[in-house]
Amino acid sequence: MDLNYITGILTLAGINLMAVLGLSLLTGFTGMFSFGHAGFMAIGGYTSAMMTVKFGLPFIPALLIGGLVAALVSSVIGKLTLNLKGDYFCIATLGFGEAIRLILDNVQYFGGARGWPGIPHHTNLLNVVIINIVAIFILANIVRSKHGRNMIAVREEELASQIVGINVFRYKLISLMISAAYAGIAGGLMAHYMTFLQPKMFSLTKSTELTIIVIFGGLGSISGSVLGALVLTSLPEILRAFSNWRLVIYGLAVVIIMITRPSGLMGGYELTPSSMKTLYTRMKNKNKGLPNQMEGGKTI
Amino acid sequence: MFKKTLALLLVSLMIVTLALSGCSKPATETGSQAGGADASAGDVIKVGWMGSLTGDQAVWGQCELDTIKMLFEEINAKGGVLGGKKLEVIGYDTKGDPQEAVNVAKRLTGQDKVVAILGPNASGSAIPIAPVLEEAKVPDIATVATNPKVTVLDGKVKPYNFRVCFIDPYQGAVAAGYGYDVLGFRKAAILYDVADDYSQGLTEFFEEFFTTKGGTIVAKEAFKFGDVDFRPQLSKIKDANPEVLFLPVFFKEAALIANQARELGITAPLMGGDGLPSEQLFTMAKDAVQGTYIVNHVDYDDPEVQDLKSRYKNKYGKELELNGYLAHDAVVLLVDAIERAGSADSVKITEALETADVKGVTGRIKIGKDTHNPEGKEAAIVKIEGDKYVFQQKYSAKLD
Amino acid sequence: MNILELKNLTKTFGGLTAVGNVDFEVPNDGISGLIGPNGAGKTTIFNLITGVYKVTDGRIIFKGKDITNMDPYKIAGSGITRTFQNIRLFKKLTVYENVLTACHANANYGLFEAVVRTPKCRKQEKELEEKANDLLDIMGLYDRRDLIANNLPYGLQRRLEIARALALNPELLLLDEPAAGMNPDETVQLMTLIADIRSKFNLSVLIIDHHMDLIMGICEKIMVLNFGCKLAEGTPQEIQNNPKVIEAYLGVEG
Amino acid sequence: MSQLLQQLINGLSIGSVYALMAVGYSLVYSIMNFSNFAHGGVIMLGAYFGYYYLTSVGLPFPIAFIASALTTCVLAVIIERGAYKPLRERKAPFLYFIISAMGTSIFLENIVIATIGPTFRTYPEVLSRTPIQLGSVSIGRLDLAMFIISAICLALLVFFIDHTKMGKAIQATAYNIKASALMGINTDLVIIVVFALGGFFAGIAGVLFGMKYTVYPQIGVITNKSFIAAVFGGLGSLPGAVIGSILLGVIETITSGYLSSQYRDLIAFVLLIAVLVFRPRGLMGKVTEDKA
Repeated sequence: MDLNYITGILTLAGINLMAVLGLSLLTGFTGMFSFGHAGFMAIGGYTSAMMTVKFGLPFIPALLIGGLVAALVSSVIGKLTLNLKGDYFCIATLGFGEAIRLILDNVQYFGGARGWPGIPHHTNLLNVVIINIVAIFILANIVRSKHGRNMIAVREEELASQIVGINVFRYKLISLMISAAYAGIAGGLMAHYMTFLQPKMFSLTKSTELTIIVIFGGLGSISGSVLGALVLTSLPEILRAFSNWRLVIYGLAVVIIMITRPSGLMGGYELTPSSMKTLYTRMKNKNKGLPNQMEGGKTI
Repeated sequence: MFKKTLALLLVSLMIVTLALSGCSKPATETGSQAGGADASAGDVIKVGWMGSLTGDQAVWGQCELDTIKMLFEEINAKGGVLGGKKLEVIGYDTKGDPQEAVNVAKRLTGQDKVVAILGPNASGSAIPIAPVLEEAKVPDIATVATNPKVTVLDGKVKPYNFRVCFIDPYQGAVAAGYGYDVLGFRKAAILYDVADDYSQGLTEFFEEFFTTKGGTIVAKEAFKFGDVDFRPQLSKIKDANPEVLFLPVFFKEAALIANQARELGITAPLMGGDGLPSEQLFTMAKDAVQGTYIVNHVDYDDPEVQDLKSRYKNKYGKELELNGYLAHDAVVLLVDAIERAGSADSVKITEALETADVKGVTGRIKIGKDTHNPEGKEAAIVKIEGDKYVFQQKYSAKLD
Repeated sequence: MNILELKNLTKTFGGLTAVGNVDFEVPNDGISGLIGPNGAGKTTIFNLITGVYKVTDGRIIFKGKDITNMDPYKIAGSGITRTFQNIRLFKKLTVYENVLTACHANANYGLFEAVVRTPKCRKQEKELEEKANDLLDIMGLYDRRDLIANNLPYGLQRRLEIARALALNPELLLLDEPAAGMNPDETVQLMTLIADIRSKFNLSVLIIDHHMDLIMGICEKIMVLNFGCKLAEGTPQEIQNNPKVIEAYLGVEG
Repeated sequence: MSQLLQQLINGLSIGSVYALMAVGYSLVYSIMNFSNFAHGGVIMLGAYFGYYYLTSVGLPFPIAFIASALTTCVLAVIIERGAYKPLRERKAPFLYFIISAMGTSIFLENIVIATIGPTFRTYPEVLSRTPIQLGSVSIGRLDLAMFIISAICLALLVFFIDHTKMGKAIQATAYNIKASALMGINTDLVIIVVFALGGFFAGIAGVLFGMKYTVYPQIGVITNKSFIAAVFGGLGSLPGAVIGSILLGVIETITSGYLSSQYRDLIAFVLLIAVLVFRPRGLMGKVTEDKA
């Protein structure tokens, strides 16, 4: 197996993971479904590319600015649409994603639909891994704080959350903004990996793919998202040989997962050394009766 | 926490690496082998191909791949290249997606170790693979990627990108020049796809050249990829009363637009670029596209292309699509470079490509050193009459 | 001194008046009851007090402050919590997580402090955990803290909902049919529990229930609703002897 | 003036295509409270079935038309049994239904690409393409036919729902599925019927779409538009779906005709958001206050 090829796939998996982590907070922990995250990736990508190409900023600050701008845009969208229920919010995000793409198609400053070549190559496996580790660290700390618990409460039961004094709207907004910032950074990483941006890259399919990864990994599990991103980004590569059939398999796999193991790969559990130890002892003392919960685990 | 996540990442990394290496074998087997199946590994020169096998342009992608397969079989049957080495093509689908294209390029150069890549047929895929090619030092010959930025960026030529087709500004200039000077059109309308790179490029250059010549664009309307109904835009265009309707789009949209334009009573002739010629255009809108002028890469009636056309039709039972001709020329260019380089080394092939000057079915291909484009290539103007693309004349335009 | 005052409270759905011109005071530190036949508008009043429904007309005064049409989470934050007739727990979380989540208002560290886990954040998290455990202990749920809430027996789910409400340190607790589905033994237990809670947490309680022995047994003040309007108000003694109540309500249901 | 009239006709014609598709989304939503994204895939297959019944099988047009609608009818029910019923039995949250629907939609689109191939198919000419001229305004024969067929189908649907026992059961189930089950309504059967109806409409929409434009695996891009129309009108409401579709068609047309064809979708989207901000349940969606 060629190292360059593997590095390439893993880098791409890492870029996807960054976006998936954000979406995991929104969908997995706060229970909101977005069809527009490719739009936030696009905002982050174009902003950070603008920072490095037109303003000569270093890579990392450019990435952060990309994430910040994506978060700001998401807060505007969120303020308008977060009060909408389920499918209505979905459709608003779907429309948003398409709208962003349409604007970028028309803006000749960024090359319009023809794309923007010549962005410097900064993204590599090392910095993607480091950024992801930081991102996971931040996410894990949020999730196990009171803020994270409030988001989970919102996912579980909105009315009850209100009644225990949780500002549902505020937590939805925070969750959306963080996830948009993550997507924005992922977009920046993408821009500086491909060295080329084209609005086509941020289609509805991309948003759908991100959501499917979150579901596949398991709602409410960070390690699930990590595994999901790694497996599902490399799976099409492994299946490349089957070219036409791989998306057929992909679609079928999604349905089968939903009907047989809807909790995804990780089923809300977190894969940590201590949870693995628990699993190990559980397997050792099979007769002792199963504990209901692994450490740090959340069940959907 | 830090340790935990690190451990987690390592575990996942291991899983993926295992999965990838475990599956690496079947992948190479599926590379479509053209002839020479019994040739031992040392005697095979692997050539990559990439392009869309899914989506709207799949017809063209499939045709390119089939043409290359056919030509390689023929070459191998005649004794191969470099005195006996067989050619083998490994083709992958890019789905027209830039990200996929980068993956495919990495796979072809890294995993499959090809000496050169043919295709892709979309500029959006050809542009982002440049860094991959440079890293692997493998040349690419694009078939119909017409965006100038495929080979030249910020005034600098990309060392490993070549192509056999002319570029958007040239195509736009030819269309504008022929329409204004030869056909005498003064008022043109444009209907283009705002979400498509090819369409935007052609629109820009057509508009530029047509207005510099003194013509007016009376209506410039857009639609978005995926649209099938163009009557709102066409109703507006009808009101502007143009003498010609320029369609820098692909054949599916062109066919739908033509049908709807005629339904609304627009009688102005249509004009388009190399996105139009396809057999599908006739099945979808034969009556509506009569009299359409097309800036093409090739004259289908040219005696020199008849042989290729019939060989393809005999083998696959289908008509050869436009991309097939360009794929053919890309193969000619590559084989010439391999022979002149005297080796299957990708760097030497690249050097040979820089000085290439061959005769293809679409005209003389003399690669310019500073542009990596075929220089001075003439366009063929064809007009649709009945179910034929009737050759009008060769036409070349000057770019300033 | 009254902790809660409803003034001329009205709620209409379309043309239908669910609650009409109701005036009622809930005394401080007391247990009050709200009774009436099905559809009399009892739960609607709870929904109005907690901000779930928007008030059509009238005012709600809590501790002397107007809380009419405030957002539910703000009302909860100001000291009113409730339970639901059809139990609304965070079903798929554990018993412990249910209560721990509700304790959130006792900590005030920000999002950024959570990200870097400042000492303040760690300390407050520890306090929250202690508080949650204490509450579970008081409510007799400690040994089931790791069960998924949805898997608890019905009666315990009601207890958990009360525990979750108490996590907010409320001054007024609204209980919507806490004894629904309970047998007489359990009802008696619940009565003592409610009384205990009242004294231990020093709060006022307002109960909706159909179990007359429960209402009459622990309430100091009762309001009777019928067709969205106040029919009567008074001590259990007065209510039991009120001829209108007997006719409209007790008389029918026995 | 004549342009405005022509644009309104264009808008109505586009809107009636959306309407036929949107009805399927709304029907399923009214009962199951989730957006059945597989509906787009079913429409696409309907178009293909119609094409093959007409060309390969050689059925006369009306029979091919009904046959493909019946085929998609069965297909929609199979999808329900395969992809949703297991979820329903487990009382999975709506998110899972949506994902399952998306998976199905990806599956359907790509199985067509893998087997039939991505090339377009063109329907044989059933109706003449020469339009009817009314002064300077032209109306396509096919558009007129589509409008009439859509209107008849929708009228039949309304009749079915208002005047048959099954229709009443559907209404009751839409109102409250749990209570309906308690009242002795076979909700499982109701769900099958709803999917069958949705499938039937998908087939009709698919064939009409294929006749008017062309058949290809990515028809789903257009069905997304009809989904937006359904949301616009209020999910779960049949009149809402129709009105939303017509409105979206007209708005799109007027926008491209008089404002900007480049930014048409953006303007349509902003309008959609505006509607949702002021009427969170769409124009005619069912209004329910969360019952505590």
